[in-house]
Amino acid sequence: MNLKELYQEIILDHGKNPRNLGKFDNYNKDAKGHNPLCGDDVHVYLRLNENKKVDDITFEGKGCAISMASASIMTEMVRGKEEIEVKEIITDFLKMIKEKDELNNNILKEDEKTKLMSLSGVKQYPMRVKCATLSWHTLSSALENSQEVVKTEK
Amino acid sequence: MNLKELYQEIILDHGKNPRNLGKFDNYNKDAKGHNPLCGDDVHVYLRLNENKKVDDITFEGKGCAISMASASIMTEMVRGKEEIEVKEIITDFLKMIKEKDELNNNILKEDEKTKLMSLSGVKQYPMRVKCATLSWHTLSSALENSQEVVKTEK
Amino acid sequence: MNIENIKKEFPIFDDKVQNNDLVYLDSANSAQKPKMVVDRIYDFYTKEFSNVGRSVHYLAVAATNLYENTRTTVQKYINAKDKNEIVFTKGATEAINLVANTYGQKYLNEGDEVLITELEHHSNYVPWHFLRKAKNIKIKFAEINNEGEITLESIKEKITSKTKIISITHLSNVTGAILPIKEIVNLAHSKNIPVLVDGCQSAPHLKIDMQDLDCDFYAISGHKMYGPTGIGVLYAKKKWLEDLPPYQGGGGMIGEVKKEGISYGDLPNKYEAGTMATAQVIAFNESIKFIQKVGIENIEKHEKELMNYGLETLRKNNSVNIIGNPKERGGVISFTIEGIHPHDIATILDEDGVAIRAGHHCCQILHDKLKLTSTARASFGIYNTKDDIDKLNKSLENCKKIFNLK
Amino acid sequence: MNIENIKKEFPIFDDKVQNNDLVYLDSANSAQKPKMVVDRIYDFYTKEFSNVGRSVHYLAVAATNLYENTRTTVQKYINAKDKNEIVFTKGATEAINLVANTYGQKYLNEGDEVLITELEHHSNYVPWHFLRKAKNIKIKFAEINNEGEITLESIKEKITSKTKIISITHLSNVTGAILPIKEIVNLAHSKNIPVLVDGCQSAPHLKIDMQDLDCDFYAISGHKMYGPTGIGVLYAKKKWLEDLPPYQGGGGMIGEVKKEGISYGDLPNKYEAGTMATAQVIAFNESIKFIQKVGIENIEKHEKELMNYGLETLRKNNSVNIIGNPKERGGVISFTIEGIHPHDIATILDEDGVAIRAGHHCCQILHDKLKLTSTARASFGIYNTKDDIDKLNKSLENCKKIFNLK
Ligand SMILES: Cc1ncc(COP(=O)(O)O)c(C=O)c1O
Ligand SMILES: Cc1ncc(COP(=O)(O)O)c(C=O)c1O
Repeated sequence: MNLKELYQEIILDHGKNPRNLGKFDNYNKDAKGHNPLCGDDVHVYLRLNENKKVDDITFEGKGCAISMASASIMTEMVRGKEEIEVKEIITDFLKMIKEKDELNNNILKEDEKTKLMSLSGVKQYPMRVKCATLSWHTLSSALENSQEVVKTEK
Repeated sequence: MNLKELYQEIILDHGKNPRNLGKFDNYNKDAKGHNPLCGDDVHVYLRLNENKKVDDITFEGKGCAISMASASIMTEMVRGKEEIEVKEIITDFLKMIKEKDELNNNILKEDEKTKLMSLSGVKQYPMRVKCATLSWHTLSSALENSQEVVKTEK
Repeated sequence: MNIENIKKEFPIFDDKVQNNDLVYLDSANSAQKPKMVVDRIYDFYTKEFSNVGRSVHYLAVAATNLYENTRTTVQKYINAKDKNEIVFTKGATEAINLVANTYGQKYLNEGDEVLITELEHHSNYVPWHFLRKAKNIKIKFAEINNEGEITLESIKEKITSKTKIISITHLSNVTGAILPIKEIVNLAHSKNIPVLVDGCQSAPHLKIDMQDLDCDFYAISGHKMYGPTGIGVLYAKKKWLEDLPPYQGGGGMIGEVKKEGISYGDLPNKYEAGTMATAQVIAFNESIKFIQKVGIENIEKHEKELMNYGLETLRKNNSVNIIGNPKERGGVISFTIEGIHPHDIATILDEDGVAIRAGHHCCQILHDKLKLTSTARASFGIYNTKDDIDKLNKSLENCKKIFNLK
Repeated sequence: MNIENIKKEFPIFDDKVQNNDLVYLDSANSAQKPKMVVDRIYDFYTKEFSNVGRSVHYLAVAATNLYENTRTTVQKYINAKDKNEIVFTKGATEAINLVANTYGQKYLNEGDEVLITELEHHSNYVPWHFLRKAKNIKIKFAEINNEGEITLESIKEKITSKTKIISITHLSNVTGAILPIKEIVNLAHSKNIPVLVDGCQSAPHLKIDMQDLDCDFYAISGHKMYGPTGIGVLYAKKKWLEDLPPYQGGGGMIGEVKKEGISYGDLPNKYEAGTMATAQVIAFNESIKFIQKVGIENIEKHEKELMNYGLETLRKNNSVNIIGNPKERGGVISFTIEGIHPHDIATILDEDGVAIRAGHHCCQILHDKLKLTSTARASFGIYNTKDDIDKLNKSLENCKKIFNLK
């Protein structure tokens, strides 16, 4: 998929109309992320219930279509999953974005994987990889209860 | 004159057997010079009499053949000259070393000029120019009664 | 002046980049290199290489002469009084760090103020921030007006009896505003305040004259002047270079070295510690010769035309919001498009071979002031043509289409 | 290994220098460049040039990848744990200044001691001297023995409870002595003292392994490793890079920038302020590849042979007095001839095309100790042959003839 197709499809949809945007009341985990390159910010809120399942997840933030879309798709993917599954999805997503084109993951359904894989096109644009991964790193940090602001890695 | 000829002739003579080496008692002007590049030192002593004539001049120092020869020849050239003449000789010498091959000067005799011009060969070796000029700058500073150690200019 | 011929001197434009002709509109970031500069590097390394200043053999002497030759070329080009007022650094950032560090060490004390502007590049803010932390000084920001300019007035307002140095850009890398340096220097000197000018964006595009500007320090970046990376220039008035302590310590900058103490070398060696960027300095001579060959007046004129055409073109494109409207302006146009993030613009333009920059351009203070996190920026060099601007505009239309804007 | 073939990769030897074949024995000063390094610079500037890290367009992304690629190559080559432990500087001198400045700021206080050796290059003394002046610390010198070596003992003797850092050369650029770094680091760490190693002379000639040496900091100079000028490497353990303050401030090294304060970027960006020496870093990758192609073990072996042949040859020449006689020795031979000043030697040798260096080699402390103002030095690189040494010796005979020595 070339980048224009990427923009035209899922990213534009989610980028312009992000799902799960905002903050909800009874979250019990959250973390902030910042991309110094483009100044984008993201704040992820979630609620893990007693069974370590993600009851709800939302995000606040502003940024480019790629980062908005990535955050938006992320919230869709992990809602309802168990913490351990979420961590696996994060790992697999980051691996896909940085190393391979394929998403190897047994938790997500085929159509979910397809949706996520639409983001793999940014691999050609290492500068933009940070945009795609910021919210995921931030989610990871929220699960760790980290107080530090996540900065996208080099 | 190529450099080997230069070395073989006057420089070797003066370099190995410098004239006017040492310090004399009743000097009334002196200055020190230092070449940071090669660590060479020179100390020039002279006596200006009431008529502003150089009664006597000697130097102490250690250094390469070029710097020793240059100091040695210098003392020969300026002994007995008036201060104003010495300054002119210094200027003309420096001009010769840095800019031209000719020594334009009305004070020195032809054979003296020839001797001095033997040093002009170092112009091809800008690093060595400092060796040839150190004692002359130091003499100049002695005449100015400067307390500062002369360092060879860049 | 025939731009097509000048452009031919830049080999980068010979080949396609990703199947497109390269439309390079990122010269404020770094300029492309003419062949004569690259050839000089090649020849130096393959035929003449030696370290400078330390050995007495033929190659070393030749290299030293070439190296010093660039110093003289720079001196004449910027009309400095003395060649020893030219110090080579690795870049403009280092040049500013050098001044902040050495001037700060000697002259700044708790409560003193450094005056910069809201337009400054991080490279002309962070070095002063270090002093703020180390010495508890204050940093004051002269404020931009609605056009994105810094006026003499805005500087005057912020000067107090505590102001110990003014450090300002000559030409903003975001709004393109050209500051009234001469007037600011005049005012500052009347109050005995020295002035450092960040000349990164001006030196490649405007005629600059140290004796006319009369500033105390001027920082230049070689890679923005069609020169190699890894080379910059600090111009400083001799009295400062004599007065201030050295910056880095090492080989070449010393006088005498003893176990108990060290004396420093003469100017400019005192500020050139260690093996310098010999090849880069030597090739930088060609960059200036290139500029001189084209003529800085011609460069100014050409880039002004381009900028005016660019402003005109983009203003017609009513989605485009141009940042700043300074009366005196260099060839930099920053802009936003409502509804498309600048990074998305840059990525999509890139697919058409149009290289621009998106981000805060190392000017977060300015972006905060403008309530933006980032902008897109097109900037011009001598090789750009009106055609490049048409292609930029066409590609922006493309962006809008993708994002369903009309 | 065929040296003649390797030598052919260095274009400098293709042409005569002043009608002589070049006998280049000044590699400890700066090494000549193989074609693949020079070509890489050429290609980068003519086909791929862009600034790194700041723009999102194709050329910028490609340049950034190439730049980071060198970091990985260096990391692997010196066996560092993490690629972010590799910081690019303009040279080894800057690398040492960086550590002295930042470590000094944070950890050195009045009365503290920095331990260096009598073998140190000015670049590993002057930066500490700055701290002596600014903070009133003490600098101690571990003393050489009669062979011109620094032993573990001589270090141990000078360590006190006030010793806060040890900063030592790996390989002396005058006596050629190789220091027992691993043992020194071991000893130092047992007393909680970090160790900086000046690797300028070792990195081009010996296998170096950060995890084996376990030192805290290691400084490398690119131009001595067959690389471009204007590029160096600071290796530092991650914990230090995280712990110490930044060195220079500017674009690229920041996190968030506000009027009130600034946060710094992640490693290694925190230490890479301003536009870096992009082309030089990218070409430096080829230098390491070149060394890897030849094989550092082969380089070591070849240079050892040369050095032994050189020592043997010069020892037979009974006017020549060789400085130092270390058991572990790199390819550096410094010497004097009674009755001929080293500068005269170098000048006369140069007429025969033999390039050596004369002077104090930026080691005045050592020369003071040896009661010399200067020495002549021949130093070897991969391209040197026994023939070069024969030519050196022949030219020395010539010198003696001119000076009427027998
Ligand atoms: C032992 C040693 N240390 C430090 C340096 C300084 O390295 P550079 O001049 O490349 O910064 C050198 C070379 O000049 C050296 O030989
Ligand atoms: C206005 C301005 N100042 C300073 C700098 C820093 O220059 P360099 O990165 O070449 O050190 C730049 C460019 O990045 C600039 O545009």
